[in-house]
Amino acid sequence: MNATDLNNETPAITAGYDAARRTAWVAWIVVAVICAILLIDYGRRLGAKDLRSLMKLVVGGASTEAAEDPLDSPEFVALREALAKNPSDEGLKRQVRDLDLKLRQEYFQQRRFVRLGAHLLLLSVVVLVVSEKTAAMLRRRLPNPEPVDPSSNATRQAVCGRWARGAVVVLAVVVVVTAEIIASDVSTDLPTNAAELASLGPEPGGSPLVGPFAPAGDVEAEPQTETKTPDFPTDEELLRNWACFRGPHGSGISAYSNLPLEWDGASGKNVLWKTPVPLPGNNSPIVWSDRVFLSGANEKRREVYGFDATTGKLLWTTEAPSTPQSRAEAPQVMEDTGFAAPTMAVDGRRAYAIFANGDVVAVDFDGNVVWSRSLGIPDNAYGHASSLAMYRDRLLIQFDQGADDDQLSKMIALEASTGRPVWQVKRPVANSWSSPIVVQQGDQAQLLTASDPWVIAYDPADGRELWRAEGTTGDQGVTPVVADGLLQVGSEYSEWFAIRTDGSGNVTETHIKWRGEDGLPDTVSPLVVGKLLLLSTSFGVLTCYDAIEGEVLWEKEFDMRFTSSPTLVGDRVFLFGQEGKGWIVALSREGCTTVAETDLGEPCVTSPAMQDGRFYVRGKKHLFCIGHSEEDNTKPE
Amino acid sequence: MAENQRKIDRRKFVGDGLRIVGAVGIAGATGFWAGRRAEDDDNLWQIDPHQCVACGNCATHCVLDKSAVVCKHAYAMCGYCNLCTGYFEPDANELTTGAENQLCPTGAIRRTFIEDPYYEYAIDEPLCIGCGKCVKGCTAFGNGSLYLQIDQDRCMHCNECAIAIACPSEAIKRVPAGKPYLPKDQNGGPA
Amino acid sequence: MKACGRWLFVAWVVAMLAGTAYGVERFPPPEFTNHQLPATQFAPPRAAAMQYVDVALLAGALGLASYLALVRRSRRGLFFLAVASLAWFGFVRHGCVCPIGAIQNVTLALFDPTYAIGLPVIAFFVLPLLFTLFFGRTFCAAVCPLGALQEMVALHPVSVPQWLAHALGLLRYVYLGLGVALAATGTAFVICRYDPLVGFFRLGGSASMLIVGGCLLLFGVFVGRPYCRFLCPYGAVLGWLSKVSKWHVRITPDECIHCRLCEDVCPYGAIEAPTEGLQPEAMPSARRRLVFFALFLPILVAGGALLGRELAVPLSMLDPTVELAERIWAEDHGLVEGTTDASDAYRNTQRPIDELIRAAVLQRDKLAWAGGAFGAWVGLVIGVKLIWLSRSRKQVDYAPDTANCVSCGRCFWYCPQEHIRQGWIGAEEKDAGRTVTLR
Amino acid sequence: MTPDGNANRRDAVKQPGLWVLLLLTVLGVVGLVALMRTDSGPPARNTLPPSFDYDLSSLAKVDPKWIGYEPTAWFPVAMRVVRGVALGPDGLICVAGDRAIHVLEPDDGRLRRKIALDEAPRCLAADGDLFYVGFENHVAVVDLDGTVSAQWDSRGPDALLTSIAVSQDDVFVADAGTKCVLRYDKSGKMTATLARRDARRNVPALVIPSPYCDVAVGSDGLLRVVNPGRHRIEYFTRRGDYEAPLTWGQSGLAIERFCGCCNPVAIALLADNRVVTAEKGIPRVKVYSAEGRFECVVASPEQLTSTDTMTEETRTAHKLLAVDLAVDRQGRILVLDPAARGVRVFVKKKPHAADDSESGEVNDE
Repeated sequence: MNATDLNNETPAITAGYDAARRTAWVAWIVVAVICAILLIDYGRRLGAKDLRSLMKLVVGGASTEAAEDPLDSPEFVALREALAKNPSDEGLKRQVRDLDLKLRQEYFQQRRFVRLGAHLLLLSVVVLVVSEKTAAMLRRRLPNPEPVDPSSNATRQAVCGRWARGAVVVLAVVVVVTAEIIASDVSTDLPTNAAELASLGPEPGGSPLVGPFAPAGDVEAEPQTETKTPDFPTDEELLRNWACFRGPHGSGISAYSNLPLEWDGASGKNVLWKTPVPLPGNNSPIVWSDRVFLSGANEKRREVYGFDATTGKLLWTTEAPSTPQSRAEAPQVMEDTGFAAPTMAVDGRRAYAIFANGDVVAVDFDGNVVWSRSLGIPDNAYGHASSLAMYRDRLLIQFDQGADDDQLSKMIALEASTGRPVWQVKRPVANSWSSPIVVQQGDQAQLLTASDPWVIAYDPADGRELWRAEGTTGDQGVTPVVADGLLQVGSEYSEWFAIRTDGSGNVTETHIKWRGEDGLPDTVSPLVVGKLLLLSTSFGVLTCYDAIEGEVLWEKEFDMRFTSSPTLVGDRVFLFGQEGKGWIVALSREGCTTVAETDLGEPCVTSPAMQDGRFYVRGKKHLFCIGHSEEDNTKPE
Repeated sequence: MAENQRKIDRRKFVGDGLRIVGAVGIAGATGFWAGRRAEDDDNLWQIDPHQCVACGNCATHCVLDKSAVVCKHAYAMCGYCNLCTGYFEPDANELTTGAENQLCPTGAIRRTFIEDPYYEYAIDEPLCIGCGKCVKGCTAFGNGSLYLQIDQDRCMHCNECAIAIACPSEAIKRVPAGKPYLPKDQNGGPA
Repeated sequence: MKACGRWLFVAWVVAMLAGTAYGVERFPPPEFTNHQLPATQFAPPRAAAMQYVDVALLAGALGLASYLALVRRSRRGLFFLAVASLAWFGFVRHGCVCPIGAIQNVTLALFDPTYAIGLPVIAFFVLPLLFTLFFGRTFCAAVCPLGALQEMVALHPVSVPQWLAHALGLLRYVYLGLGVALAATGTAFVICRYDPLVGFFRLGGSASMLIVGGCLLLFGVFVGRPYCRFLCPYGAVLGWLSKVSKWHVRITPDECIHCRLCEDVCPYGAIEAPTEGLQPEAMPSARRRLVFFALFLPILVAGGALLGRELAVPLSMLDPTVELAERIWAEDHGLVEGTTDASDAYRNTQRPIDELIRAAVLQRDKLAWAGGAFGAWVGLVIGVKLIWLSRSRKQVDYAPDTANCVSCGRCFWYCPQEHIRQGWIGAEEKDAGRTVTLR
Repeated sequence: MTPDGNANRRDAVKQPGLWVLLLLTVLGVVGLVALMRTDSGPPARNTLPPSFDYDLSSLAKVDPKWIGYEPTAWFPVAMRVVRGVALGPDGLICVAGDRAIHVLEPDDGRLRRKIALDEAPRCLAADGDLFYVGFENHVAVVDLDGTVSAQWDSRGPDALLTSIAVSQDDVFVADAGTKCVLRYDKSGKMTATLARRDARRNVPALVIPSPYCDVAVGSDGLLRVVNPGRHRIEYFTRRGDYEAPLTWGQSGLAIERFCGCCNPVAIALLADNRVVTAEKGIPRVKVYSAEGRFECVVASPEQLTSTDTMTEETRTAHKLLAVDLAVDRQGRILVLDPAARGVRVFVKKKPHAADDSESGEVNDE
């Protein structure tokens, strides 16, 4: 038997085969031609004039995107320019219109052309495949492979295996080399890892430290080792000093009552010393034993000052170290706020300051920088003004910014000795200028914050939210106080709230004891004197409420603007007007009586810091120490 | 023979085991994915007009020869201006429909007179190539009533949108199939 | 800050664009005397139900392909089914979503809980896996449009040396690892971005894409299914499942007559010849080799992981966030002139730049892990392949290599035993020259 | 097996010939090159040819020779949204926004007092010690202490009050919503509707595509109304007669014209009835003579987006909502910048800096 016979190669089949073969050839040519035309057309769209420039374009890395603005044609641009020079030439206009039409038509024609080309290409490929397959079918010769001995297969396999292993190794080498080339070829300017980023400036502005990708350990509450001796001041120490804005618990109540009730800046009466402060700042002094601390800043410099409490000598001036944020432009602040509005905090070991650009610095009592950190420039309409608070060995920063839905505001707790974040929580609030306070509610310490629109209490140990209440909408500049288990808080555009601090969850409906609408302050913080709540607007109106029941008792107007918050010394309230004039008043349910009028002789927008027998207050230019001088006859026995 | 049989049995057993493991694994993964998936089955690509900066990449980067992105007109936002900054060249010769005055490279905006002094502008979508020139002009000077959207009828729904890769402002997003368009006047700016 | 000055003004222009969009207030349109305010027209999207039609068609096609391959054993049927699949899944549905690309969707869905994945996508990914687990790679045979297109153009196949095929076959695993690593980190869908054939299905695309695809198809005229064999990441997965498939295409259910026709005709080199296995004298060295490679494997994995971590930077350049952060950082540090649309657009969002930088660095951090995993995977694949190549195999008859066989049906179409079985020729004819007419 | 039979037979899968290998190599190389040229990532580098580019920044250039004023001060205002600026008693600068009026010292911009309002104001005018505050659809009269002495009737949901001007006896309120100007007497009684289309009285319609429409009263008692859609300043008597010959303003990109949609957005009058105009789109402030002859530029776009007063963020986020203007007694021009949230103060340059008499010669015709 013969294969030819078997294959039944009749003339018809041969003819069919030849036809299919020829069709296939033609189809190959057609495919090639269409491809060439499309390529040339593509080159033309890229602007290639001839084959050479096309090759240049293809090889030279021209853009792969060929869609072009039809009106970018140089001819058209020239015509347009001519028309611009000669705006009323109707002939030119007609030319522009004609060319424009032509270009637009060409543009769409081009697209249709490519589309048509693609379809034709598809068609010819189909023809090609069909004819090739037909040809193959008609002239299918059965192969006649030699039989192979399985044992030789084994040898073949072994050889193949050797070669294959070699090839795999070669491939592996190629992969490694390629990877190495790519890895060394692509460089980066960015910090290459999170650790390096952290070293650049810890936790840059507004970036969420909390989140799925935060480096572990940086956010989580650090496990407190048992062996670590607590390194923080005792309650008694705190009471003796004035460690933060408005003193112990942020209440504005002095532990001492032996303070002078008369002074005069002009005559120097009872002014023990006054020392100029180099840079401006609207922060209030803080005191720890024989040191008074202040900070000051302008757009460029940020400084912390340490004064000798006895002599008033400026012992040292420390400039806050430069951070990426401080090297950037200064934030936009209101003049009333300034670049150093937040009051510092001190724990007897170090003093801490924060500035309007979010830089935090810790200095020891000799003015050496212990650590510094940048929290990023806050998005704050008037400039950051929230003062620092402390809880044990934690520095607490209310870092509110943006609008309430911006997710930018946060509460940050830093380890006082190192500045490392201990915890941080996001706050659903807008920017605010109120300061956090820490009070004790039973066994639970509470960190209380007021902002727009939430008042939120946290556990200062771990940032856990304890409760929250809604309502303090609008700019929140007032720092709350707590007395008799009631948080007194409010803002100019909302209401006054007395909120019981023993709640949990959202206590808006359940724990607001009373609300008030009169005498709402905008910047001055409240003072609770016994059962009386004293509010003061910046326009000089004092309003007294019953702190427990919320009943308005009386109002009194002073001819002075108030920015400084009132302070209670014994049973006397110290008030400082913006221009330095001061009043010492005694309160009762019926009204208030002025005990003494004083004058610092210098504008004053800050609150005083009280100590044993003397107090410190910052004027526009100077730091004053007021105490009983030799000739003072008001000195208590 | 018996040994061979055992071998075959063992092989069968291992094979079955692997298959069961495979099938269970696939089923488990399917369950996981099905449980994870969002409420909307299907996602489409769409432009958030409030993020769009009308850079022109939509015209050049779509996988389609004529981009699936087209200009839409929020009529309710339009000022019906005589001097439409989306229609006219910045320093138009005169405020007429003459080609020398038009900004659109393909002449895809129709301007019709309504009544003094109002003109209505409409997009001739078959001509629009999504270049966004008019959008840029309208947003910079006018009310921003012209904006770009992906024509869902023409979009290929690629797994990875080529324009999204090229978009400078990350304006191209996956939207649920139930809300294929992000119209400007309905989703628009503050009321 | 010098760089800032330059981008300032450009940024202002971009700001105008995005900014006024929010600045525009809703304002009553003019009160026309007699003109109706038109409504903006939006073309409805193609019905979502079509997706489910596709899933049903996929399942149907898979079933039919398995039936044709395993029961009917019809090469012709498979061929026409492939044509139909190519027409529908390829040219009508433009090849999207395909199971190959779905690898990335499901990977991203595993790692990113916010990523919504549609049921059709899951089905597209899972159905071929299930069918392969039971019936071998019938999906590749006649359902996958990419496979079908390459099947069509495999007109003049030449043989690829086995050793080369072994080595090149590893590329699939590399590609799979890369695709998964980049998808898991949400960086990019590279498998889709570099899909060589999708441009043909859409009858358009970027020039480079079409050139790559054209080269691949021309290549495929001579080398059968180059994408499937050497690049397809899904094929790598299917190959492993196919290895344990319950039923798989067989060359002949009857006795193999060792005519070698099947081996000769398979364009994909997927027929394994009978072999007696290792000769006793070669045993010790083979065993030593095996032990060596087994011990070498952990080193390969570790080395790969180390090397892979270095790829974090180049890989991250595929991520828009990193690219943008890199650009903005360079602008802010005066390393580059001017700005781009993207950097202007970002600056205009008022989001802090540090946030972007941090996001980019964290993304890069993730990519370092992903790159490490990718490197380890490549090392593992190479090591396992070396071990695999060192094992001895004993086989009596010609049989398809279940991992690489795509069930195209050519082998049994040629098999004389099959012809007898089908009754096309008599039993006596096969000895007369083992020649038959193929129908 | 016959030899010719063998000759007819060949392998189905051939060994590759040399030319096939060559072709495959070429294909491989071309394919690889093309693959590498595929866009690998976002084209953030802007390497594309500038197809479809529409360059707006070049339109905003102002020739320095036209600039006749210089910025002297910057008073930031602590508000989230600022809406209007007006000159109060004693030259105080009053800014309305958020839900308050901030009263600033004229010299250093210090906040003297805040007047809290119940709603968000949209425009502001001062008359002696009284403020006329325009809300979305009504006007309230407020004194310096924040006491609301009168609350005028609401103009309904369609209204959108955008500007208030006060003359001896009348208060004119521009309502962009209903596209007219309302005249009130000082007690809050509405006495007339002006500038509404009236063919009989030859009054053209106000064209207000977006919510900007400003009014001002000159010392001649004539009312200036901006017709922003037509880029014109139209003049009316207090009785509502349209003074067509006085009307001026032209559309165009040129410096002496008003460009874009809805410009000018705000006007203010200098002491001699010369007109200060503010534009959005290309933000600029210019001065025209009383007859509408272009005189000089007060603030160029670059100055209005200048760096010295703004933080980086606001600078790039300049939303260009449109500025409001006021002129104080010393002829200083107060420009309210809504993006930077503050008042920019511009004073006339010394004559040697720019020869105003010459630059004033430019006419828009």
